[in-house]
Amino acid sequence: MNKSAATFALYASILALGIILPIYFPNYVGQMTVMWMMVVFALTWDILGGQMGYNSLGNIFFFGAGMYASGMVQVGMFYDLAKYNDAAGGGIYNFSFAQYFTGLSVGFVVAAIVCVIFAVILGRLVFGLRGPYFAIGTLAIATVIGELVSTWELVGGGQGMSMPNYPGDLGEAKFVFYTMMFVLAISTFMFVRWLYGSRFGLAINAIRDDEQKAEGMGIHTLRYKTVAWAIAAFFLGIAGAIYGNFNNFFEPIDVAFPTTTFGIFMVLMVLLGGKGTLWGPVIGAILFHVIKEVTWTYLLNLQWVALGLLIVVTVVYFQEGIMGWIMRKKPEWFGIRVEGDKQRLGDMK
Amino acid sequence: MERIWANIQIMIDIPVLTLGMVIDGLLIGGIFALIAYGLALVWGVMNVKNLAQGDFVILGAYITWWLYHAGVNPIFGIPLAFVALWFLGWAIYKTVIYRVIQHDLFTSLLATFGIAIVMQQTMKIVFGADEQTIALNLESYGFFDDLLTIQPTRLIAFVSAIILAIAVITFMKRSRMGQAIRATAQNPRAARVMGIDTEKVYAFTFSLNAAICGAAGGLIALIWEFQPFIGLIYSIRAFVIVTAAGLGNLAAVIAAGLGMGVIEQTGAFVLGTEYQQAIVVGLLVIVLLIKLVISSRRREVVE
Amino acid sequence: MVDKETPQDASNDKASAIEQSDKVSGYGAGGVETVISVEAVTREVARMSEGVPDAATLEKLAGDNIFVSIENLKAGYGQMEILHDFNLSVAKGKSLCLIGPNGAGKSTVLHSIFGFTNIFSGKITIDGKDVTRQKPNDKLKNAGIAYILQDNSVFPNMTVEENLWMGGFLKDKTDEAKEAAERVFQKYDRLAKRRSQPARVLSGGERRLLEISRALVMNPEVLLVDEPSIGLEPRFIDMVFEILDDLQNAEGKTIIMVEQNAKKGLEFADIGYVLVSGELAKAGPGDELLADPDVGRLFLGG
Amino acid sequence: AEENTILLGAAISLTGKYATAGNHAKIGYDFAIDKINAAGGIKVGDKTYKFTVKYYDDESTPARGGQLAERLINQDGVQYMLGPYSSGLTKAIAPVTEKYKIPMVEAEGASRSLFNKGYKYLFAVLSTSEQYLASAVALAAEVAKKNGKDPKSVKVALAFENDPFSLDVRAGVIDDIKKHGLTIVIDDKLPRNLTDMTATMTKIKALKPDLLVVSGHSKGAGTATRQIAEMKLSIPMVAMTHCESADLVGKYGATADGYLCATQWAETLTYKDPIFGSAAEFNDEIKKTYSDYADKSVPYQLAQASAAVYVFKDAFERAGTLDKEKIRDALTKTDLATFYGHVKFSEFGNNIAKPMVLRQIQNGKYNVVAPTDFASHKLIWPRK
Amino acid sequence: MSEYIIEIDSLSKSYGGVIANKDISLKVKKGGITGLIGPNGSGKTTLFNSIVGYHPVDSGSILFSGQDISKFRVQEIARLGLLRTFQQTRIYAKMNCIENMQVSIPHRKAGFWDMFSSRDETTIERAERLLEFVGLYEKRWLRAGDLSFGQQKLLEFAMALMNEPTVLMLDEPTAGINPTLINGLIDRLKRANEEFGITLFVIEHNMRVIMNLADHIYCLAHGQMLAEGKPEEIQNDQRVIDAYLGAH
Ligand SMILES: Nc1ncnc2c1ncn2[C@@H]1O[C@H](COP(=O)(O)OP(=O)(O)OP(=O)(O)O)[C@@H](O)[C@H]1O
Ligand SMILES: Nc1ncnc2c1ncn2[C@@H]1O[C@H](COP(=O)(O)OP(=O)(O)OP(=O)(O)O)[C@@H](O)[C@H]1O
Ligand SMILES: [Mg+2]
Ligand SMILES: [Mg+2]
Repeated sequence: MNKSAATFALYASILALGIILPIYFPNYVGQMTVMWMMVVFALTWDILGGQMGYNSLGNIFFFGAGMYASGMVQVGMFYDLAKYNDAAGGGIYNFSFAQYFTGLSVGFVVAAIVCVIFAVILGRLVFGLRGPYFAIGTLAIATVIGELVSTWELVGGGQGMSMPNYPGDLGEAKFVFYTMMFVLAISTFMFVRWLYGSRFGLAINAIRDDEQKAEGMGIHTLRYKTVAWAIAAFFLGIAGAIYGNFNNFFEPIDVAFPTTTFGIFMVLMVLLGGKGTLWGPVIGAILFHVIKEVTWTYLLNLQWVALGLLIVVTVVYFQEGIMGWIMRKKPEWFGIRVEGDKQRLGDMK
Repeated sequence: MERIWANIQIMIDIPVLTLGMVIDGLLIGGIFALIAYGLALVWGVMNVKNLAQGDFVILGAYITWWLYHAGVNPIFGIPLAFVALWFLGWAIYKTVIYRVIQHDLFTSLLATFGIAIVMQQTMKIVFGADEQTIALNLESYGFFDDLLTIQPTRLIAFVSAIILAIAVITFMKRSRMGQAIRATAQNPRAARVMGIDTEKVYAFTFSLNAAICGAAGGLIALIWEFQPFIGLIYSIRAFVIVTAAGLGNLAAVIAAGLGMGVIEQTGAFVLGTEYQQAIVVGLLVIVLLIKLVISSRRREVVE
Repeated sequence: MVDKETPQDASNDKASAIEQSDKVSGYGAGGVETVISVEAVTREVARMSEGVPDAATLEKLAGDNIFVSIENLKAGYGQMEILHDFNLSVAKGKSLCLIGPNGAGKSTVLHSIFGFTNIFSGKITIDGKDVTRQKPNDKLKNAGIAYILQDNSVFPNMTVEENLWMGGFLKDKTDEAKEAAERVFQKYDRLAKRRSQPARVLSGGERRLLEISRALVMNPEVLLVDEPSIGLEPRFIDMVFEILDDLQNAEGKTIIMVEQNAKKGLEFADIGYVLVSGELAKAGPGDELLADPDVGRLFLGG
Repeated sequence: AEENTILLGAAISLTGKYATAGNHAKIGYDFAIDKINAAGGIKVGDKTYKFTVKYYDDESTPARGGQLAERLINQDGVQYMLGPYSSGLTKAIAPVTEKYKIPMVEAEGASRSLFNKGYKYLFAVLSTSEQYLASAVALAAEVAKKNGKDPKSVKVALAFENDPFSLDVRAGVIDDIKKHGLTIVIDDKLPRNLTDMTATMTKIKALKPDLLVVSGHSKGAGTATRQIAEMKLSIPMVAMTHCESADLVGKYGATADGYLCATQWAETLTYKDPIFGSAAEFNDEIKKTYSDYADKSVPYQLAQASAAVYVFKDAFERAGTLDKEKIRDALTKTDLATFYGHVKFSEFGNNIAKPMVLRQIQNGKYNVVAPTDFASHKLIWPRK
Repeated sequence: MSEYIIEIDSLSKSYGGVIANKDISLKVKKGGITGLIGPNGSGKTTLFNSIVGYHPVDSGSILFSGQDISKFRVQEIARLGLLRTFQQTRIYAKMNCIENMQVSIPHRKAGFWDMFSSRDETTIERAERLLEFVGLYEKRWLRAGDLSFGQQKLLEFAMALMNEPTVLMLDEPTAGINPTLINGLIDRLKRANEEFGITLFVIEHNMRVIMNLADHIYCLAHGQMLAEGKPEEIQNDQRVIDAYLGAH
C-alpha cells in the first residue's frame, strides 16, 4: 500500500468510527462529545505550544469567552439577560424551536468572532512575554477574567448561567451536540493539517526555535503569532459555545474558565501524544480521555491519584510523547533522517 | 464605585485601621516571601517551575498540625516539618525531578502538577478532607482601643519566616554548596567542567526548597485554616511574586512578597473582598505589562 | 555538486602582497585560492590515506610514557554513533592537535574524554587509570582533566573574579583560589579592569581569555582545549599559544587540542591527528603534517 | 439476591472543595441504607428489596456532575438518584435527571433557584437556602424591638462566599432584611479560595455592625470565627452556616461562644420515625458507628442524607412497583414523619413541612434558640 | 542617492559605565565589501547590534539608503533588507536544514496572505543548491541543532544568502571554520557581492580573510574609530599594528 492510500484509509476509518460509534454506543455519546472536545483542545493548544513554542496556560480563556458570548447572545436575543440570570427572580423561560436554533447559530458565530477579537487584542499585550512569563501571564489573564466574570451580575456572577433547554427530544439533543463537536474536531484537524503544510507552519516553527533570529531574518513574527492565536481562539470559542449548551449550565470558575483542570489537561494531552506533531495531540487527547474515564469508573476515590501518577509517569519516562517515541523508533515513516547519508572513509575506497 | 470611595474614606478617616491592614499584610507577606523564595531557588537553579510548591506547604502544615495533636509544640513541630519535607523533596528529586531538569518548561510544570495531585489525594486519604488549623487561641495585642490588633501567631510566623530567609540567604552567599548552586544555575555544563557535581546540587536545591515550604506550612497552620486541596493558592502567590521580582534577585523576592501581602489586604478592603483573588493575579498581569512597556522601550522582550 | 577544485585566478595581487608581508600574527596571512567543498575533502582524504593508522602506530608515534590513551572508542549522541573505532595516545607532557573538517567529530573526542557523550564501547585511560565511565564532575578531581569548551562557558551573572574563584571550586582552601585569581589579574590587565563586573558583559574575546585562565586555576594534569583561538584577536591568539606552550614545556602538562587554525595548531603540537567523518585519516608529528602538501591543500587552505 | 436490590445512583463530592461535606453526605446515605436493609429492606408489592448505591466522585465541579449523572443513568442503568452535595452540583445534575425522567431525592442542594425551574423529578428533603439565616435576621429585629430600638438602627454586615449556595442564602437574608427594615452596612462577597478575611473584619471594626451574617461553607465559618477573636471584634450577634461541619467548638473553644448557627436539623429536636428512632437516637448511633464523630457533633448534612434515602423507601413502598414514573408520583404525595423532620413536597419539589432551626453555641454546646416553638434554650444577647 | 548605503554619524552606545562605542562615524559603500576589525572588546559587535536595532543607541544617527533607522525595531530593519549573522551562531535548532533554508526566504516581499502559501519547489531547489555549496547537502535532512559548531555557522551563512539581503552584515563568519572551507566562503561571498550586488559588511579577526575580501576596512579600538582605509593601508598603519595586529 502506498503512502497516500494508507493516509486515505486512515482518514476514512476515523470518519467512519466517528459516525458509527455513537450509533452503536448511544450511552457513551456524552463522553464521546467531550472526547472530541478534548481533541479540539489539544490541537489548538499545540498550534502555539508545540509548533510555535509559546506555551500558553490561558487558552482556556477562549473556551469560556465563547461559552459566555454565545450564552449571552442566545438568551439576550429573546429575554432580558439580567432578569433571566437573577436567581431569585423565578419565572420559567421557554425557547421555541426557532428561537433556540436562531440563538444557537448566531451565538456560535458571535462566539467565534468575539474570541478572535480577544486573541488579537490580548496578543498585543502578551506576545512581548517569553517562556515562563508567557505561560504565567496567560494563566493570570484567564484566571483574572474568571474571577471578574464571577463578580459580574449581568451573567449571573458566581451563580452561573443556565442555558435554554433543547426544544426537541432530549435524546436527540445529545446527538446534535455530538455531531457539532465531531464536525468541529474534524474541521480543526483538517485546518491545522493544511496550515502546517504551508509556509505558516515553517514560520511558526522558526519562531519556536529562535524568535530573535526569526525577527532578524525579517519574518513578521507578531503577525504570525497573532494569527496563530486567533486560529486557536476561533476553534476554542466555538467549542466553548457548544459545550455551554451541551452542559446546559455553566459558571465562571469551574466550568467556563477551568484553568486548573481543562486548562492543564490541554497541555497534558499534547505532551502525552507528542508535541509539535500533527497526530500527537489527537492521539494524546483520545488516550487521555479514555484513561481518565476508565479510572473514574473503576478506581473511584483513587482516580485522581491514578491521574497524577499517569502524568508523572508520562513526563518521567515518556517525555517525547507517543508520536515522538514513534518518530524516534521509525523516523523514516516521517521523512526524517537522523543521520545524513554519512560517508565513512572505509566505504569510499 | 461609590462603595470604593466609601472604603477609601474609611481608610483616611481611621488611619489606625489602615496601619493595621498594612502591618497585617507585611506579617503574612513574610510567609509568602519565604515560599516564593524557595520557588525562585528551584526555578533559577534547576529551571523547574514547581507547581507542587503549595502542596509541599500544605503537607508541612499537616505535619506540624499532626505533631501538635500528638503533643509536640509547634516550636519543635515546624523544624520537624522542615526536616520531613527535606527528605520528601530528596525522594521526589531522585524519582521524578532528575528526569525532567534539562527539559523544557512544560515538562517540569506537568511533572510537578502530577506530583501535586498525588500529594493532595494522599493527604486527603491520610488526614481527611476537613479544614484543620492549629488554634493556639492566643490573646492578640490590642492598641488604640483594640482598633489596631496584632496577632501573636502572625508575629511569630513573620519573625520565623524572616529568620529562616536570612539563614538561607546567608547559606547561599557564604557556603560552598551555595556557591555551587549559583554556578550551576548559570551554566550547568561549565559547572561540571569546574568539578561540581551538578546532580548533587540539584538534589540539594530541590530538598532545600521542599524543606522551606515545609516550615512555611507549619507557620501557615498557626494562622489559617487549611485542607488538602488549598495548596494551589499558595503556588499561585509564589509564582506571582517570583514573576514580579524576577529570579536571581532575593531582595526583590522578599520585597514583592511583603508587597503582595499588603496589597492583598488593602486592595480587598478597597475594592471588596470578592476581588481579592483577582487582585493577586491581576497584580501579576499589571507587573508583566509594566515590564513589557519598559522593555519595549529598550527594544527588548520580557524573558 | 559544486566541485571547484580548480584554483581561482591566482593573479590576485592584493593577496600575494599580503603573503609577502610577514607581519601579521594570529591567523597569519595567505592566499585564498584553494576552494574545495567538504565532500571533496572527504573523498580526497579517503583516496590519499593509507588506511586508518592502528593503535600500535599511534603508540609508537606518541613515544614512551603514554599518559592519555583511547582505545577503539565508539561514541556519539543519543543513538547516533559519531566516532567509529577511534584510537588516540599522548605521552605525558606532550601535546596533540586534532584537525579536520567541520563536523568531523573533533569536539566529540574531547566530549568523550570528559564524559559528555554516550560511549558505546572502547576504553579511555589516563595515567593507566580507566576513566571511561567516570562522571564529568569527577574528571577534574580524580583524573586532573581540565576542559576549555568550544562554546560559551562563563557564569554570566557572577563577576569575573567569582568566575575565576569557581575555577578553584575543588580546592579545599578558598584562599588558594583567590591567590590564583590574583595572579591571573596581574597577567591580564584586560580582565583586571573588569574584575567586579558580571561576566555577561564581556566581549567574545574577553570571555575566551577568562575561560582559559579559569581552567588553569586548579593546576590540572591534562588540558582539553577546544579551539582556543576562536574569536580572539590576532595578538591574543599568539598569546594563547604562548601560554599553552609554557604550560606544556615549563609545567609538563599534557594537552589535547582541537584547532581549526590548523597552521597554528600543528606548529604548536608535538603530534597531529587528522580526523575525517569520525575516523582517523592521518597521524604524524606536527611539523611533518604541516609540511605534507596534501594536508596543506585540504586543511590549511592552500 | 441479585434481583432483590434497588440500585440508587449518586455523584458526590469526594474530592475538591466540597469533599468534607460530601463525605458527610455519603456517610449519611450509607448509614441509612445499612439501617434500612438491616431492618428488613423495602417491601414493594410482595417482594422485599435491598438498597445499593453506585457512587461517582464529581470532584466538586458542576461540569463533572452533569457528566456523571448521565453516565449513571446511561451506563449503570440507574433509575433513581440521590442528590449530590451543594446547590451548584444539583443545578448541573437536575437538568440531566429531568431529561431522562429519573426521580431524584436530594438532600444537599438548597438553592431556591432549583425550585423555580419547573422540574418534575426533583425532590428535596431540606429547607431551601433562603430560610437558612432568615430567623437570625428576625431575631435581630426582635431583640432590637425588645430593647426599644428601631430595627432601622440595626446595622448588618454580610459576608457571603461567591458560590451558588451562599449567594442563595444571601438572597434570602436580604429579603428578610428588607422585610424587617434593617440596614446593611457591609456586603462582602468572598472568593471561593479565600483563606483570610482581614479586609472584611477591618470594615467591621470601622462600621461596628450589630449583626454579622457569614456563609461560606466550613472554611468560611472557621476563618471568620478565628479572625473575629484575633481582631478582638465585639459583635453582639453573629450568625453563620456550617458551624458544625467546621467544628467551631472543637477548634476554637470559648471564642465561638454565642454564635448563632443555622441548621436543618438538631439532635435535640423531638422528631422521630420507626427506622432511625428519635433524632437523639440517630445521633448516638452515628457516633457509635463512625468514630470520626465520636467527639464532634453530627452535622445535619449527614442526617438529611439519611432522610433522603428514607423518603425513597417510603415512596417505593407506597408505589408498590419499581416503575420510575409511579415512584415519582408517589414522591409527590410524600407526607412522612422522619427523625429529621416532617417531609412534604411542594409542587416544585422542595420540602415545605420542616422549618430551619437556629442554634446558639452556649458553653460549647449547640442549643436550639429559634424558632420559638422549637427553642430549648434562651438566646444570649449580646454575645459576650 | 549617495553611493553609501549605510552612513553612521557619531554613534555612541554605552552599557552602564562601559562605553562600548564612542562617536563612531563610518560609511558602507553600496555594492562594496567593507571590513571591520579591532581588538576584542573594541565594540564591533555592539556596533552591529546598534545598526540592526537590537538595542537603543545613546546618540548619533544611522542612515540606511538615506533613511534614519536608529529608532526602528529589528524586524522593520530586517525588512528593509539589512541582515546580520551572529557571533554566537543562531539557527533553528529543531528544524532540518532544508526547512531552515525554506523559512529564510526574503519575507520583506511577502504580503499578509502569503503567510498561507504553500512551500514551492523552486525555493527548495534554491535551498538545496546553497546547501550543496556550503557542504551541507548530505546533511540536509538532519536537525540543524545536531550539526557541529562549524556546520551551524555554515548553515547560518547559507540562510543569509537565501534571504537575498541588500546588505549582509557578518560577525566573524569564519571563526571555527576549516581553513579550506574558508576559501570557499570567501569565494562565495565575493560572488554574492558581484553577482547579486549584495553589500557586505564583515567583522573578522582572521587577517587572511579580511585582507583578501574587503575593499575598505575600518578599525576600532577601545570603542573608538582608530583607522580606516584600504587593506594595504590598514595593514601598514602603525596604530593598527600597535593596537591590534601586533608584529613579530
Ligand atoms: N548534540 C548532538 N546531537 C547529535 N549529533 C551531534 C551533536 N553534536 C554534534 N553532533 C554531530 O556530530 C558530528 C561531529 O560533531 P563535532 O562537534 O564533534 O564536530 P567538530 O569536528 O568539532 O566540528 P567543528 O569544527 O565544526 O566544531 C557532527 O556531524 C554533528 O552533526
Ligand atoms: N550587555 C552588555 N552590558 C555591559 N557591557 C557590555 C555588554 N555587551 C558588551 N559590553 C562591553 O562592551 C564592550 C564591547 O563589546 P563588543 O561585544 O562589542 O566587542 P567586540 O568588538 O565584538 O569584541 P570581540 O571581538 O571580542 O567579539 C566590551 O568591553 C564589553 O565588555
Ligand atoms: Mg567542534
Ligand atoms: Mg564581537
